[in-house]
Amino acid sequence: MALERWFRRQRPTRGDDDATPAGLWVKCSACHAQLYRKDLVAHLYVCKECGHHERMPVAARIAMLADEGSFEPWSGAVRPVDALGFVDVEPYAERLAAVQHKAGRPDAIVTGAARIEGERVALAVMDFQFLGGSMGSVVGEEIARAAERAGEEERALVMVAASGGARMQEGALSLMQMAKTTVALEHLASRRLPYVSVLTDPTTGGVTASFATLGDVIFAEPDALICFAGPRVIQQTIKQDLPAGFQRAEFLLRKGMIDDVVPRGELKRRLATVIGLLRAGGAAAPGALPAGA
Amino acid sequence: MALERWFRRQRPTRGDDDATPAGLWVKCSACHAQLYRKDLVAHLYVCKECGHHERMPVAARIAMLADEGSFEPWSGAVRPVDALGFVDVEPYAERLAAVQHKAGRPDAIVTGAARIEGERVALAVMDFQFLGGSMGSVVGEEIARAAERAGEEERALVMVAASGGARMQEGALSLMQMAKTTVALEHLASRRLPYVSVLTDPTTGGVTASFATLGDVIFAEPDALICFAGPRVIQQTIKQDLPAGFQRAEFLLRKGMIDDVVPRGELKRRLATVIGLLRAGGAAAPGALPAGA
Amino acid sequence: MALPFEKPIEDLEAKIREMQAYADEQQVDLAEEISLLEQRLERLKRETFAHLTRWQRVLVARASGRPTALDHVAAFVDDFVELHGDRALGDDPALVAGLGRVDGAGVVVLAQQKGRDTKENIHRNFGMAHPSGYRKAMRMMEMADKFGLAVVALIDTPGAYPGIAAEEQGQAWVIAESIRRMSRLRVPAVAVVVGEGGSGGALAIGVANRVLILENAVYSVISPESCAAIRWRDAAEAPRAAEALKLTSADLLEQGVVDEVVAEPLGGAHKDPAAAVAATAAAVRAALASLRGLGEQEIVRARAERFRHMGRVLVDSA
Amino acid sequence: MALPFEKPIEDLEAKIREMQAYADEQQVDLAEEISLLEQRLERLKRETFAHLTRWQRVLVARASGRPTALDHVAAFVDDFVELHGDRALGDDPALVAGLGRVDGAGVVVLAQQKGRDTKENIHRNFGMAHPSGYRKAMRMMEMADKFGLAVVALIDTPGAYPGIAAEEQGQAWVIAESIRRMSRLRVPAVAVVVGEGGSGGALAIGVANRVLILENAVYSVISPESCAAIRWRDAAEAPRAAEALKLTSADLLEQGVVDEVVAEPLGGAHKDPAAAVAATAAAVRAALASLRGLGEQEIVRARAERFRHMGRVLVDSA
Ligand SMILES: [Zn+2]
Ligand SMILES: [Zn+2]
Repeated sequence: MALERWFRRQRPTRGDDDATPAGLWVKCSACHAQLYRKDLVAHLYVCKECGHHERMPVAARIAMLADEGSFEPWSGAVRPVDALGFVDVEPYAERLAAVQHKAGRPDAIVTGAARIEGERVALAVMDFQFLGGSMGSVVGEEIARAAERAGEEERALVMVAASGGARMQEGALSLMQMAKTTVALEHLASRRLPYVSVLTDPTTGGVTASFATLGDVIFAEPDALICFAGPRVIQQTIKQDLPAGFQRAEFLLRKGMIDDVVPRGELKRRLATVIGLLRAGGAAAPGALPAGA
Repeated sequence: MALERWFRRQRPTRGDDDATPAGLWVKCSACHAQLYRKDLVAHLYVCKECGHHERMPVAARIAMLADEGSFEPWSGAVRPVDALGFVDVEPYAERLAAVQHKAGRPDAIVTGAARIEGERVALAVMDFQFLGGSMGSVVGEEIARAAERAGEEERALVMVAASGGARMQEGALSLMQMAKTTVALEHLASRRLPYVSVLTDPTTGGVTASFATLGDVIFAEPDALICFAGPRVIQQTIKQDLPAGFQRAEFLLRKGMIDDVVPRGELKRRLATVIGLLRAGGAAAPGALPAGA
Repeated sequence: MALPFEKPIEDLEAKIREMQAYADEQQVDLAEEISLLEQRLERLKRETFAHLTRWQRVLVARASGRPTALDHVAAFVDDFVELHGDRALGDDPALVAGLGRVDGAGVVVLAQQKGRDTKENIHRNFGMAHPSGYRKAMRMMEMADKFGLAVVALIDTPGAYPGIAAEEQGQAWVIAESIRRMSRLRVPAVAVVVGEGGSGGALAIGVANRVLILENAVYSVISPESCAAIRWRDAAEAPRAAEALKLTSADLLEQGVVDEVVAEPLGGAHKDPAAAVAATAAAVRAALASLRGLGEQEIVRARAERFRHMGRVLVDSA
Repeated sequence: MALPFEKPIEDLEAKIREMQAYADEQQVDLAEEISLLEQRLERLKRETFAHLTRWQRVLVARASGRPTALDHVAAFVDDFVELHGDRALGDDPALVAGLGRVDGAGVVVLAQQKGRDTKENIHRNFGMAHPSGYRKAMRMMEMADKFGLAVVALIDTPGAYPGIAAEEQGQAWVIAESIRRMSRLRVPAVAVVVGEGGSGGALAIGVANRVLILENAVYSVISPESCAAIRWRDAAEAPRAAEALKLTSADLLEQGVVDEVVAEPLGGAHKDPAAAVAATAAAVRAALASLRGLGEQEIVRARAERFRHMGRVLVDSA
């Protein structure tokens, strides 16, 4: 199957081994400590010295969340089109081809079936290294398909978001993915299936302003940048310095926007717990939810 | 009928003529201008000099809002009980009797059927001069009955609120009126009938924190004090001066809490317009609203 | 630390301890004397607590060492996960919300939390919620409704906070909305007044199918102090105001405001927190069990009926 | 005041006015010459506007004198009553909400309002809404749903405001929620892009059953200036970015993002606001009429379908 092919191609082309700079040692991007690369990978890309959460490759994320051997890819059959013939300093089509080749997948998301501590879920993980995790038609379509299939298969949906926002090379069609993903999530809501969103560094723009913040429960990773408008845009608009910690996960927790900041090491456990709890209801005779409820 | 008797008794005992200090001239409580009393009454108790909205007797309020001859009282048959045997410096029972005699009604509210520029409504007007418009079991019961009857008769509900809050002489039972009135309002919501609340000076405490702020549309009169905790309580708690205009209608408009500040002279027109608009829907096949919608 | 009327009890307890220590130290057998004293202590406690004035109950309801809402939660909720934030204004530590499991079934927990010490009390704003607390509660009610989770609300607050920001952010509005939101829940809701049930700030999460109250908890439209300040123009008249307000568990049961009183260990919950939270746990479990199996419409209807009939009035026949 | 490409048109218009004035003054008959010039003017306008570049359309969409959202509202809504406030954070003048009547039927109106002059522009924050604007919109959607009122949304915004308070109050959250809330409306919704449709801030009130756009309006995922700054690292490349983004009414119709283009008077809406608002009014009325009589479920389903199929992808066969 084509989608499996796409997924399998990913490992040889770019797995954990290509995601961090080559060499035995890497530098923590926060405290600049020299870290033994294998240690960093083993520690889920969290710096042992300062606890900083480095960005994490998709395969490692899936491995960290899915019970061993439980992940079955769904995504991969949907491929992007240069619908606008978009050209800036380089044609979008060419840029896409290069990134696809490097990433070993057609676009910036991987979805599939998985178990998380036994809980049956659909898992969607965005790839920030693929054109900044930007959302074009394919990202929107894969999320919509995952939500629909999760609904059919009575699975909860877990979304690991990481994105620079909408993919401007697809113009207004990329904007429309905000609505497309949102309406597709109704397949979960109407069946009372939990949707848990995990915001990782960075989650911005049209992704934050659509499916990523519509989780029944929203967790964020420590220090993750989460925003609608990026800090640089705001600074240019208001010509002022931004407050310390602005738009970071801990800041948003104080502002009431997320349910909790969850360190990576605790994430799997926490996801399993809340999904288990949200599925342990049945307090009242369920009945289909009416439209609008 | 007993309820009509109660209502009719009101005029001779205390109508417009007793509501303002005796004599031909009165002083505006805001600008202290000397006003010819008949003028003030003719101008809906609004000071011609400064526009200040004086508190207004119930009968005058009904006369001002209801189309001529359209008001038919509903309230009056429900009378208060001193369920707790409440005694402070004077027994509640005795205080009640005195106030009832003076007011010519059993408690701090009048309800009835009316037309407002032709719109069929249930009209409820609170009487601040009756124990500070406090809400005990009777106020709660009359509002609940009015909401239920409005539902049955397919009328919109217009509430003119004025209250010092819950009636502490009825203890926790007065507190429960907040929930009682709220559940009774569902008779309107489930039939898609509009509920418009008008907050007048003052509307505070448990009344503000229940039916008064649950209007589909909320209007307030200029400069009306509208709050949960009174300014004195807050000042004692925080030991600071309060900002100018704090808890006044215009302040709450800026804070997004009310739909508009409406001068008394425009109120009738505005009520008729919004009720007419809210009843001109039928855009989609209606169908009963589900519980919780 | 001891409440005024607890002095004789504490004295007697001290005497028993002293005698026990003397017996141990001197290796003499005072078992009979001690046993007699312990019987006397039991009698004294029983009599004292049987005849507490309403004001004394208020003091017990506020006593330091009394189990807080979260202490009760810990006793009957498994897998508790706190969820934060109202998605609008902030996250209010005075009203804790989360998911958990009771007897295997998922529930939404709402808990008005006072502090166990000064530091926590300041953090929790003495259990007085801001609008964001009630907004968080409403968000959780939505979640409960969506996923068919019963709601358990633990009430312990002097009242909603009376402050500038609270008023600016619509304290009255959120309380009204919370009452309405809770009244619309299609899932069973159980509320327990575990300490102070202070006015609208308590009722905002109290519109439940079953409302329980601990034996020495109180639930009132106004604090005795404020009532006294208004009606007697002297806050020191709080004891008289407490009498007039009829705010004890027995009063409220008689008024039909609560459905059930949860007995506290003799001497009050603060004297034996473990026994107190165990009693609450059993009562909540039983209340939830009694609501199991009802349909959504029946749950909404029964709750509405419960509150629709609150109050006492005389009705003239037409 | 004139846009750069309007110069030849304005020159010709001036020449005609001059000739007319001369004719009047000198009492000579220049009717034939003037008529010829007017024909030439008509041709010039037609050719100019037929061949506007995408960037030039952007300039027309933003032109001063172009009818604002409220100018359109005044043209097709009777008995308009503005309602204020979001019941949480404040009242946002950049997003006007209210009730009104179209062809006798009650509607909810949502209008992103830019200023007609500098003073109003500052008051309206140049049409850039804060979270309270979107919360107000959602409150009005609730009202529309409850009372069976169709929703008419007029879109004209550079985007949701990018500021500190806006981010603190969850700009992304309210846009997402507004998209969801609108997608759940059980009543018909019509959206019209009347000027600038700027990104998520526009889409938040754009999840309609019918999406219309004025001929010279634009609708884009990002402003040409920002796109240029990112992709060319030079905001001055905005004209090239506009070309690449394919953001004109014709482009969007082709992409399936909008359902219908409302023709503007020749020379652009700013040259004949009365004709422009009349055309919009007719189009909105027709769109509302086309949705009348549909059931609630059908309305929700059709709107969801509309957006579910947005985008272009290739799908490998399995
Ligand atoms: Zn480090
Ligand atoms: Zn005056």
